[in-house]
Parts: sequence; structure tokens; C-alpha cells
Amino acid sequence: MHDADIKACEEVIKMATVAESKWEIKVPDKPLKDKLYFENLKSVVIDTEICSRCLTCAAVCPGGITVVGDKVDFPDYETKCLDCGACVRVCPRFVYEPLSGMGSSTAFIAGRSNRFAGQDGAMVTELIVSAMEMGIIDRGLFAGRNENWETEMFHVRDPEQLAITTLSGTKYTFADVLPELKKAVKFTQNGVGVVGTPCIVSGVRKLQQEYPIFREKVKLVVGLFCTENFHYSAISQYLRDKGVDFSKLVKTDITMGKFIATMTDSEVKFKVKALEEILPSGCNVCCDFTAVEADASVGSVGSVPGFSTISVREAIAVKILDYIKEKGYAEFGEGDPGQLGFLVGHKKKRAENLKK
Amino acid sequence: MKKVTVQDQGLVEKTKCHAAAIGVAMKESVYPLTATVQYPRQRKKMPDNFRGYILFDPDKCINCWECAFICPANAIRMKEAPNKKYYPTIDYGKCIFCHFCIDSCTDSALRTTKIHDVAYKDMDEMVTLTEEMIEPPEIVREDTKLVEYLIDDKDLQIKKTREVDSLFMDEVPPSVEIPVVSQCIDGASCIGCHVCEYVCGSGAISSSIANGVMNMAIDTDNCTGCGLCVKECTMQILKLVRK
Amino acid sequence: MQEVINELLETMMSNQVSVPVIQPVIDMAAQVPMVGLGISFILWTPIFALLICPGLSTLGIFLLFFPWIERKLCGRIQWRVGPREIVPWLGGLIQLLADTLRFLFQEVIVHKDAHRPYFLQFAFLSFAAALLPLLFINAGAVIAIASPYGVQLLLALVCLFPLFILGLGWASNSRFAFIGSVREAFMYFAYEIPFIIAVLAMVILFGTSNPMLIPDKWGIILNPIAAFTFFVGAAMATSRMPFEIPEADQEVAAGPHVEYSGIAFGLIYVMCYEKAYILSALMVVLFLGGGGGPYIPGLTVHLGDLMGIVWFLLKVIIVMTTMFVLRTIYPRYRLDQGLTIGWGAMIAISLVALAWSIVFVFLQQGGVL
Amino acid sequence: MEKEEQDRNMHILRTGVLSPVKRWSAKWSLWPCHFVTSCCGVELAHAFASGFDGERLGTLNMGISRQANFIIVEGTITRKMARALRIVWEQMPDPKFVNVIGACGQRGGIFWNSYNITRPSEIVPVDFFIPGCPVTPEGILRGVRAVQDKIALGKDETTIKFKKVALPSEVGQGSTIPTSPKRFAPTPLVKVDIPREVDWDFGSTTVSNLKSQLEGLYKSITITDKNRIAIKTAPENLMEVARKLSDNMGIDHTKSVNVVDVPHEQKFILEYMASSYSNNDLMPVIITLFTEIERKAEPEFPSITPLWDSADYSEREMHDFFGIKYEGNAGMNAKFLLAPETQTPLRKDFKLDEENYVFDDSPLNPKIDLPTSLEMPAPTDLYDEAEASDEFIILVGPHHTGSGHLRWILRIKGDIIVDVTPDPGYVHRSMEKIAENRLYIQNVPLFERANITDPFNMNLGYVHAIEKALSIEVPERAKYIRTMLAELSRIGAFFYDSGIFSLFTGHSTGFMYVWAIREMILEATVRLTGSRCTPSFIIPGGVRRDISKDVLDMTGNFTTAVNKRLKKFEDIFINNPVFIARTKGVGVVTKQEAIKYGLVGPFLRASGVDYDIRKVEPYEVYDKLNWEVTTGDAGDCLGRYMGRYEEIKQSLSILKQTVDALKRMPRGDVISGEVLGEYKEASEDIKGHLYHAYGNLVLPKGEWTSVIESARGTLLYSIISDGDSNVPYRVRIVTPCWMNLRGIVEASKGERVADFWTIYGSFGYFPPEADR
Repeated sequence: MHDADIKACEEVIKMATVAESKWEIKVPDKPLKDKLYFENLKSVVIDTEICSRCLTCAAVCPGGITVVGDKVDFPDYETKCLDCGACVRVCPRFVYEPLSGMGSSTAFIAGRSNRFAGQDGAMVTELIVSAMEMGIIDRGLFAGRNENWETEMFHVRDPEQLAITTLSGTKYTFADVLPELKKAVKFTQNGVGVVGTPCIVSGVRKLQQEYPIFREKVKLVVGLFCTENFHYSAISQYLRDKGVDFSKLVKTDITMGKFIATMTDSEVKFKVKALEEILPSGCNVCCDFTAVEADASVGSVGSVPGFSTISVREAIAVKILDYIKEKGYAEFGEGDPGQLGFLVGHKKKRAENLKK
Repeated sequence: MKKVTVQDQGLVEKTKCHAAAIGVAMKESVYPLTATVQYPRQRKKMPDNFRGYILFDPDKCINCWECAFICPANAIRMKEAPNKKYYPTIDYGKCIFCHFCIDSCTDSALRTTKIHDVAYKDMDEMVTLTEEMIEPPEIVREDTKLVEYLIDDKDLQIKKTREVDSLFMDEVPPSVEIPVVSQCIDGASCIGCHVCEYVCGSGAISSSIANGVMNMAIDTDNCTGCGLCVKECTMQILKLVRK
Repeated sequence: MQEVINELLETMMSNQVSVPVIQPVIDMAAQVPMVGLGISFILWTPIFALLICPGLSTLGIFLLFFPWIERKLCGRIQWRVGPREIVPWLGGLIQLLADTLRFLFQEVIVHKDAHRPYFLQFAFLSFAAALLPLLFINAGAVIAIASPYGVQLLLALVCLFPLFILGLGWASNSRFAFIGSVREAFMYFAYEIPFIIAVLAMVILFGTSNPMLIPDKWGIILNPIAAFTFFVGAAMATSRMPFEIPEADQEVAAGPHVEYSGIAFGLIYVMCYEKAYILSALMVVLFLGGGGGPYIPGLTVHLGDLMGIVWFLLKVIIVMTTMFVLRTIYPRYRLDQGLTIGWGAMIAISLVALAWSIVFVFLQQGGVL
Repeated sequence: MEKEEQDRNMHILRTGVLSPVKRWSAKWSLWPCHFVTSCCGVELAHAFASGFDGERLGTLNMGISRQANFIIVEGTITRKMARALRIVWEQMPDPKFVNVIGACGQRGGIFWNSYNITRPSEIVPVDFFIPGCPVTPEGILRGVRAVQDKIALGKDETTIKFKKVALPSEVGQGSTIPTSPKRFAPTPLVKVDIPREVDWDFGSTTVSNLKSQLEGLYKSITITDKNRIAIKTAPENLMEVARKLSDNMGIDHTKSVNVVDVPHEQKFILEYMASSYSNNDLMPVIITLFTEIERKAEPEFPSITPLWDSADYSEREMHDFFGIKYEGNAGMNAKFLLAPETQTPLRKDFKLDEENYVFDDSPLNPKIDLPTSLEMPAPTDLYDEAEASDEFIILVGPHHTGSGHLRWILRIKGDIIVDVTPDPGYVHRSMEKIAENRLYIQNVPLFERANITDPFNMNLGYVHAIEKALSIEVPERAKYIRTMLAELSRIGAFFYDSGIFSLFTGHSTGFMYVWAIREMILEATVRLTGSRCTPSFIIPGGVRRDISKDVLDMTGNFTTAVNKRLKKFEDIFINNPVFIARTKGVGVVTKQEAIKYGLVGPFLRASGVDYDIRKVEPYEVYDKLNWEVTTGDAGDCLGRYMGRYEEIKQSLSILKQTVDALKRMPRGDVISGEVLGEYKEASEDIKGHLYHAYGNLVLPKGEWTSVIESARGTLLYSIISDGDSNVPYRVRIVTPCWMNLRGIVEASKGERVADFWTIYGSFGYFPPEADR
């Protein structure tokens, strides 16, 4: 064959290897047929006040759903909405089936990290860092805060970064975890570990269910025990009224039905019940206390002070815990599912009560 | 290691050096090694790879925005043409003549010229619109001679010829052709936002809805491999692959 | 009244510059009443010397064209072209005309810290004062004031220059001008003594200080050491490289000149050329045989006095060019080095020159030479 | 107002009976004042030197503003320089004209979003703008011609005429506007001691040695790369560690002082990069000593200057940039590089304007608030103090024939210099800040602008840091090409400095001669790369394209052709007894002083330290070539100059060797495939694929420090990457001139006033390089 012929043949072969790229996308149903998907979302979730502000929609929206004030909104959706339907596909509450209970928990362990100091056992930190060390993930998403106790997301990529004091400790305000998760997925090479409240965990699972890329990249989901969460504007105002000085605030905590804000020189305590007046509407309908969909859930409830309770569900969590045990990074004890059960029940009851 | 020491000059040495210095001056005043290009009347010949003013060919432009993206001085901005495509404009008040744009232009839509001596009376005129970049411009020229610097192994030789150099190259040296096309590597993760379709300047990406299923397709024949869709895809599921 | 005029006329007519080749023209013009008087007035040697050569006109032409020569030559040595585009076919000959006119029309700024009256006066005075020594210089046989003490007078007047430069610096009230003036004062003392001694050596050698009586002998051959001292002294006096210390552009930003603009600067700028012109003329008279030159058949006879002038001017141009071309050859000495050279080597050399002259004269009188 | 001012000048020329004469004379006598503001000044010098000889047009460069009637603003006018520009303009007599050359002086060029530049057209009325970066000499002369035509003929016209061609109008598919190519990682990981596995035995022994010596004082000791060790300490222990390093290991100077702002972690990372000139084994090793302090408005930290004096000016710089107060450093009361009104610009919360890629109605360039006052503050009570001690103050610069673009405050007593205070920053164009906002590849031309007399080395240093980070092996041919280019530019820079030196000693012929030689070098550069001064030719992984044979021949010829002219230069300048008298024994820097003040490059070697990075830590093909390091013992101006001269002869030999090697080599790959990835075919010529291959370059996380021997000495680039963003998190550049600034100051003390310029010239100081 002549050279030219060889070349031509090669061309043909090359053309054959790259076929036309085609793919299909499932278009979700629209309850309101003539409206944009966002308007559907708005009418079904946002306007009915069952939105949990998990921001899963914002994480996928190519147009620009964001939070305006305390509400999820899309101010100029009429022009910017691309009407792709991603928001309704991922919204955990568009078709809402409230979850409750303990999920598929296989074990309840109490643990305290030897490496990190936290509000309780610092086991969230420990789990993520150990996963990083094991090479399962290369970054973890934590909610930090600024000097005004507003939450700010933080991509932890190195255990040393966890020395930052603002990362540890419980925050009782919503964090923009999922939009950050999307950025993290963009940047990550190995995988991402994410920490979040039950609603966020649901969002992550929904994302993973819908889009393989999240299944592939989000390797570890640590849930947090959660009774309620607050809008920043509401709770900060409330706390200020109670005399909390944010510049001196050291930590916030809910124990034994009491909200405790510890400052450098004093403490402010009040009944959690009192906070019900500012409870976000989305939390009212939520019955999930333990983040049932998470790989593992962590919280202070159910173990002695200084320890965190870990509710282990998935194999990956077991693997990490084994690693921790092997390395001796943490002390372990027995968790008490009973206490947990009480709070699970309490949350469910509250939702049912409020529903009425 | 070489150590440099400078000896003191003795009187004889000094006198010699004085004489040498004066000697150079005397010799140069008779047979000078003049190196001057008398610019407005003569013009130095620039090589063909000279980086000067930039011309543009809209027919070759694939709308990839790479010239604008790579411009370190942000001198290139894309302007919407009547045909809804975006073409570059150059602000010579910012341009640093690094020609990163030309080296980024896959299909040689941008090309160089040897124009580099221009005076503007105000800064607003320095913005060159796409319309003005297509045809070679006219500059004020007073030169009648072309001067070429030649370096042989003895000295710099200055060759003067009575000709008026053309400042425009007839041929644009082609770049190595590396055919790449955009492909979807994870169609299941597509959210169907059409961003890729909207940003595509060549219309290679198409979509259609039938029976509750949206069909997306990239036409590899039309795809210019500009990579904009890859860059814009919010889910990062597009990739440039070799054809 | 008539007698006085007649006497004056007689004096005039007896001391005319003789140019045989144009004598017929002059004679013809003399027939016309007023024109003839005018022509003979101009040709009257002192007036001719003052107005034509070596006086104002020559000086003016020098100032207009000498910097061009300098710039062209320096340009050539420096591998470039020099002023040209103004008239390409003449090589930019009238470049200095443009510069001068431009300075004339440029604003003269007197800044608010300057001493306004002196600031302006010194600029003009220094220009005027620089003209005075011209009276005592002869171009060949043409001189304005022939005096037995001509050379001394000339020296005395030349020594006035630094005073004006000091004045310029003082009136400018600027730090660089101040440093420049101080440097000028230092240099003044350093070059003045060897310079005067060198001239004295020549006066002794020639046995006269009347420039008219100095023979057409080449002093540079009779006493080369004195010639060298004089030349270096002149370079120092005119702030030429390597002694351009007071006006060091890169160091004190032209020193005393730093605040001057417009025509005031123009005057100062040309002053340095005036100075160079006068010192070169003196050098020509003392060392290079003044207006003397080889006999050129035909020309020498016909041109008469003009021939002396031509030789004189040619020599002046050569000396001045040499002096100015120094700037392409040398960098600048430091102030203390300049002073060391002035007070040390130069005085020593000048004393040797003096001794040489004395020995020379003794030998001459003893009939050895 | 400016329009009026501009009209006034033309009005003077247009009115009066003598108007034609006025116009004719003004036309042919445009004397530009030396307003050398930045790198375009190099090309201005070329336009007025033997290569193009602007004097032909009647334009004679004049040092003094009072006598000039024309300003050619050469590029960047910084906030500090803006005042000088206005003052100089006001000092000039009417009628006067202004040309602005170079993109920096127009819409800012590559520095368009710098925090420290202004636009000359907002300060003085401008007659003509000449584009370019830098402008070619032809462009400068074209500008002069345009002004001449404006004066004589009243022709106020742009000299280029574009033909408008209608764009295709058949409406195709429209497209949306893409987003910015820059990708900033959220809460980036900023860590300067990321360990790396390297094959370096000496490193592990050094580390264990360090660990035993610094027991209890350090937090961690990490090998971050070959020859790079990072030591982390607590803030209070840093001084002690430094003392131990200095006493026990002979670490005697700092190469760089760096601060990294990490707002999301509420901390500053304070770094000192130290190395040794006295311990031969440790010469190539750079020890990064760092600590973390809390981020607040004005944090305090003890200065390291009592131990390492070489850190002095860099600490002052960091004080300007970040507001960190180094206690014990004398310069903490005032700004050093920046204008007084600029506040801590390198903190991350100080945002620069973002690029706009779309041509729309938005303004073409960001708004700049001009400095309001024309005062140029000198240190307060300096005058009184000087007067009390019978001293005299002279301010040299920023507009002075012999100052370059910075200000020197000379305290003199009689003819003796008592003290010199430098006031740099007149060309500080905030490269470090801008670099944090640009793609890695976009910073290649940026850093080159620091020193356009030595562009290839400037390029090479930055590219080296990237290649180190990515562990790229460069093709052999590219290595030779790079070595050739680096030496070419070293020779060019030497001749630049020689020219300036000869001007400073008052020798204009020396200047003209070397400028003619430089013209040859630039001719070679333009044929090699397409640009005279700013080639941006070296890119990560190689060079932009292969070099053809005839250009190689020409470059090879240069090495012998230069001799003829060099001999004449030698006779008239180098061997000139007056020159030797001026420089011998002047401005002596002893070996101890040189080490103490952290001098670099040939100026260090002139004081007797045998330290050349090309030998110490060989890069490219220097270890394969035959050449010698030149040192000297004298440490005076002549020694420094002759040392460099000797070095240039070595460089010419290296150049010859590389050209010969390249001629023998077949044409081939010049860009490493590792960096090109998918675009491997472009390895001979990047044309068409530059953005594809480099637009999304991301460096692995950590700090990547490269040092190379540039023309004037050690050039250090330190890139901190977060591993995610395609822009650097922080880039620290320490240029040789910045380090040598101290040398000038110290060498000048006790010398005579006129010697200051000799010393200044002998150090080859190039302000844009120092100020960055």
C-alpha cells in the first residue's frame, strides 16, 4: 500500500474510534406543566414552607438559585432559569417521605479522639482525618465560622488545618454545605468527605442517586445528630437579645434540653423550648434525628460527657473505625442507643404535633 | 575558579592606554563603524516572526475565546458581531505584544504583521475593533531604504537597499493540527442544563426532547475542539478527546 | 570740527585691514560718499577686529556652527550620525539655529526661591563679560586693542568667568547649583596657577606680552610642556572632560545651570563655547603661531590680512575641536582628583615649563641656540 | 484642565508675527527630558543611542527639566512617580509636549489592575501615545515625528489608518458568554512544608543533624524538595533557631523574607529563606524557616536583622505589604516601597479588579484615584538633624540624570557621604499581587517585565519553579536553547550596565559603543523570538518553538563579531586611565560585609565569595559545558566591573558552545510531553496550542522555590500553590538588584559624593528589577 493509503486508513480508524457522542437525560415530571421547573419547586417546596434549606438545588443549579435572606430563592429566575429540572430532581423534599429512626445502624460506639480536642469526643474530625490518611478522600468539608458566628464552609485538606479553632464545635445555624460540595467535587482527585445535618445528608444521597459523578466522588458522608437548626439572622438576633456577646462567645451547645452559650467570662442558658418560636419551618416537618442515610452519624447524645456517639451504618465507616482502632487514634466505649431513641422519638413527635 | 585582579597602571602603561583611547577616537572619526538606522527615512528589516500589530480573519475564527482568556493584559475583549458570534477586539493601550493569543489561536485566525511604529493622538483610538483588524492598515511611512542587520563572524554588517519593505506576510505559518473533539464521559451525570449547547459557537451540540427523555448529542464533525463546553460544563462531565 | 573728523579719518585710513583682492571693489565703493565712509569704518582694524574677526561676527558664526561640528564629530566617533534631519543634504548644518531660536521663544522661569535680579542679571552679564577678552586677541595682524600687556589683560579677564558662574549658582538657590558652584570655585584655584605659569613661561620665552609682537613661531615646539599645561588648564577652565566636574550632568545635574531655562540658559550654554573660543585663540597665538602659515602662492598675496585670519580661524577650530572631542574619549575625574591634578602634577609641570623657558632664553641669549 | 494646558502650548506657537519661526524652531529642537520611569527607558536609550540616533531629528536628551521642552514618559507611572511627573512637567518652560510610550503608561498594559500604577494622561496633558511593551525605537521616533508634525503643520493625527470591513452578517447560532478561565479554590490549602520524596542523601543527614541540634525548638523539619528544607517553629523560638543555624551550621544570610496571608485560617505564615555562603556543603541548600502568627491589623514580630542583616530591606517590604511590624528593624515607621496612602495591599482582602473578557459598555480600565498632593515626603526632621550636625542633604532622584527611577537621600559632610537612604518603589508595579490573580502561564510575560535587559533569565527562573513543582524533565534541545538564551541575555544585561556605568562616569562614548553591541544582541533576540526585549519565549517544559539554523548561525557569529567592537570599547573605556582612577579602591565591600548584607551574583564574587548558582546547583546544561566562575578579591568598583567583564567572556564561550551543540543536534522536540499532555504533537512549536496546553496548569500543593543565576545575581522565585487553583496563591520574587541595594548603600558610606555614582553604576542596579 502507498503511504497515502495507509494514512487514509488510519484516518478512517481514528474516525471510527471517536463516535458521535450521544447521551440521554431523564426529564423529570412537572406537576405544573406550563411553569418552569423552579416555579414547580417554589410552589411545592418553598412556598409550602417545607424547605429544609439544604441547598441541594443550589448545588446543581446552573442558573443561580441562592439564598436570599433566610429563604431559598432565585430572584431573576424568569430570565436566568435554564429550565433543566435539576432542582426538582435533587430536592429531597419535592417528593417528601419523612425518614425517622436509626436507619441501618449496625453499632453504636462511644468514642473520643486522642489526637483532636473538640466539644465532645471530636470523632467527626477523627473520622474525616483518618479517611484522609487512608487515602479514601483527599478533602473534607467542614463548617467553620467567622467572628460573628456566621457559618463559612471550609475545605479541609490537611489534618493540620483542623487546628483552626473555628472549625470544631457545634454551630446551630445553616451552612452552605452542598454548593461547596459541588466545588469540592470539581477540585477533588480522590474523593470528598462531607459532614452535615440530616437534611444535608439527604441532599447528598439524592445527588448521589441522581448523578453518578457524586456517587463516584463523595466517598464519606458523616451525619450529625440534629434536633433543629436555625437561620443565622434569627438566632443571632435572639442570642443578642439574651445578652450574648459574639466577640466573646466560645461555644454553643444543647444539653439536657438547655441551650448553653459559653462566653469567655460568662454563660447564657435558656430552655431549648424557648427557641421554638424561631424554629425554621423546614425543621418542623423533619423527623430525622440521626441522619439515617449517612455512612455514620455522630453526636454527643448517647454517651458520657467527653465522648461522642457514633452510629455506624456503612462498610466504609466500619473500615475507617477499624483503622482508627488499629492506630490507636481514639478511645472507644459503648454507646447508649436508648438516649438516642428518646430524642428520635421526641423529634418525630414534635413534627407530628406541629403538623397538627 | 578564575580570579580577576586588576594591576595598577604604571606611567608607561597609563600613557599607552591614553594613547589607545585617543587612537580609537581618531580612528573612529575617520572610519567610523556607524551602526545607525536613520529611521524615518530608512527602515530596519524585521524577521517574519516579528511580533507586531495583529490581524484577524473571521472566516477562520472558531469562537473559542482562547485569545481573550490567555491575554495577560486583558487587552483582548470579545465583541458580538452581527452574526451573533464573538470576535476579538484588541486594545493597543494594553497590548504587550507577547502574541500568546496568536500562539493560542488553533486555526491561525490571528496573524502577525511587522507594524510596530504607531503614534496615537488619544487613547480611545487605541481600541481596535474587529472590523478594523481584518484588512491590513495603512501607516504613515517615510522610508525609502531598507536596512538589514547582518552579523558575520567579523562584525555587524549593515546592508542598505533601496526598497520599501512590505509589512505583511503573505503566508500564515500553519500550526500543528491536533484534532480534538468534545465528548461526554458521564452522560448519566448530565443535568441537562444546555450550558454546553448555548456556549458552543459552532452549533455542534444539539438537544431534543422526546417522551420525557432529552437526547443530547455532540456532532464530532462540527465540533471545533475549542473546549468551551468542557470548561463551562457545571458537572465537569465533558472532555476533549483525540479524534 | 572738520579737523577732528579729518584726523579721525586719517587714523582710520592709515590702519585699514588690507585685502588686496577686494581692494578695487573697496576703492569703487569709496567713491560713494556715505558707503565709502562706512566701509572704511568697518575695515578700520580695531572695529574690524571687534565686529568681524576675531570679534562678534566670527564668534556668532562659531556659536552657531561650532556645536554642530562638535556634535557631528562626536556622533561620528560614537558610531552614529549626529544632527541631520533638519536639512538632510547639508547634514543638519543649521541645527543650532533651531536650538537657539527655540530657546529664544521658550519661557524663562525664575523659580520663587531664586534671587530674581541676580538670577537674570548674571546670565546676561556673564555672556557680556565673556566678550571682553576678545578685544585683546589678534587674528593675524588684526587686533582691537594692541597693548604691551595684552596677554596679561586677557588672562585677567578670562579669570572673571568663574565669578559669574559662582554668581549663577548662588542666585539659583538650588542644592545642585550650590554644589556645582563650590566645585567650580575649587577647580578655579586648581587650574588657575599652572595655567598662568604656563602663559608666563611663554611670555618669558617670547620676551613680550603684546600678542601683536609675538612672533609667528610655534610655541608648541619651543616649549611643548607649557603647551600641554596650557591645554589641560584650558580644558579645566572650560569644564571639558575629563574635568567637567562643576557641571557633571549625572552628579550635580549641570550644577550652576540647573535652574536656568529659555534664553537665559541659552546664554549660559553658549558662554562655555565663548570661553573655549577665547582660550583656543590664546592657545593659537601663544603656541601655534597665531595667524602665520605656509606661503600659498596666489592666495597669500591677494588675501593680505585675511590670510592671517583664515589661518588663525583654522587653528582655532582645530584646537577647539580637540578640546571638545575630549568628551568622547574620557570619563570624568572626581573633584578631589581634579584638585590633586591641578595642585600637584599641573603646578609641577608648569614650573618645569617655566624653567624650560628660562633656560631656553638664557641659552638663546648666550647664543647657543 | 488638561485640555486647556495642552492647548496653551500650541497656542503659544500659533500666535505672534514670528509664529512660523517659533514653530520651525520648536519642531527641530524637541529636547526630551530624561523621564526614565521604567523599562521602556531601555528602548528609549536604544532610540537615542548609536542604533537609531534620535539626535538626527534634533531631539537631544537633556537631563534637566528646566531646559527640556518634551517629556517622553517611559511606561509605568506609579503612585509615587505620579508626583514626580507632575512636578517635572510643571518645572518645564512653555511650550512643552508630552509623549507616552509603552502600554503601562496608557491603559496599564500587563499591569492594568495593579494597585500602584496611575495613568499619565490623567496627570499631564499628553500629545501622543505610542503602543508597545516595550515600544520599539522606531515607535519612539515615530512619536517624535508625530509631535514635530503637530507643531509644524498642526497635524494632530494618529499615524495608523484602519480600513473597516463589514463582518459576516448571516446570523448563525448565537452563543453565550463563557465564564472566566481562572479557578480559585475555596478555602485553599496553604502549606509551605509539604514533604516530597527525593533522592537526596545529604538532605536526610542534614535533617537528622538539624533535629539533634534544634531539639525542642522546632515543630517539624521537612524536606520539601531537593536542596530545600523547611523548619517550622513556634513564633517565640524562631530567633533561637536562627541563631543556632547561624552559629552551628554557618547559615549566614537570608535569600528572601516572605509572608503569606491565610485569612480563612486567621494566620500569617512568616518565612525566612536562609542559606550559606561560608559552608560549601550547605551552599545549594535553602532552609525555609517559618512560623505562623495570628492574623490581625498590625501584628508584631521580632526582626531577624540583628542576626541576618540581609533581611533588613525585605522585612521593610513585608511591612509595607502586610502591615507586619518587625520590632527592631529601623524602617518600621514609614513606607518603604509604597506610596504613603497605600494600605497593606498584599493581604488577601485587598482585591484587584477582575478581567472582563467581553467588549461591552463597561469602562476599559479601572478607575484610579490619583494621589492628591504633590508633596514627596522625605523623612521628617532629617533636614534639621543634618543641619545641626553641619551636614548637607541632597535628594538624588527620582528625576535626576544620575538616579535611575528611585530616590537617594544623600547626607554629605563636605565632599564625604555620611549616609545614604534609599527611597525605592518608584517602579513598584506590584508584580507579586498581580501574579496571584493570573493564570500561571500569564505570569510568564509578567515577571519578564521586571527586567527587560535580562528577560530570558527572568523567564527561566519562574519557569524553573513551575517545572520543579511538576517534576518536568525538559528536552535536551530545549535545555541548550535555554542556556543559549540565558547567556545571551546575561551578556546583554552586562552591556546595559556598562553603558549606564559609563554614563555615570560621564563617558558617553562608552555608552554608545555598548549600545551598538546591544543592538546586535537585540537583533539576535528578535530573530530568535520575534521580540526585541520581551520575548516570553521560555515556557514551562521548554521553549515556544525551535530555532532555525540561520538564526543559530547568526547567534554563533555574534560571539566572534562582538570582539571587534568590544576591543574598541575596552580601549576607550575599560582601560582608560581616568576610568581606572575613578573606580579603583572606591566603594570597597569586604568579604565579611558582602556576606552580611547578602549581596548576590557577580558583586558577591567580586568580594571573594565563590558562589555561582550555575555551579552550586547546576541547572539546564551548565554542568555539561566548559566554563569557570570568576571571582575577585578587591571588592571595589573596578573589581566588580572587571569581574563581570571576565564573566561575560566566559558567557561568550558558553554561548559559542551551546550554539555549536545546537547546530550538531537535529531539530526536534523543544517542549516536554509531560506538560503538553494531549497536545504532544506541538512539542516543536507551540503555535496554536498554547492555551490548550497551559491554560489550566495547576501546580501541586506546597511551596516551590527556584534559584537561578541571572545576569546580576541570584534570582529567587517562590511559588506557593494550593494544588487546586490554576492561579498561584502567592509568588515571591527576590531579584538580585533588590538584594544589592543594601550593598550600594553600605559601599557609599564614607566615600566622596562623586563616587556615589561610580558605586551605583558598578552595582548594575536596575530599579524595575529591584522594585518589581
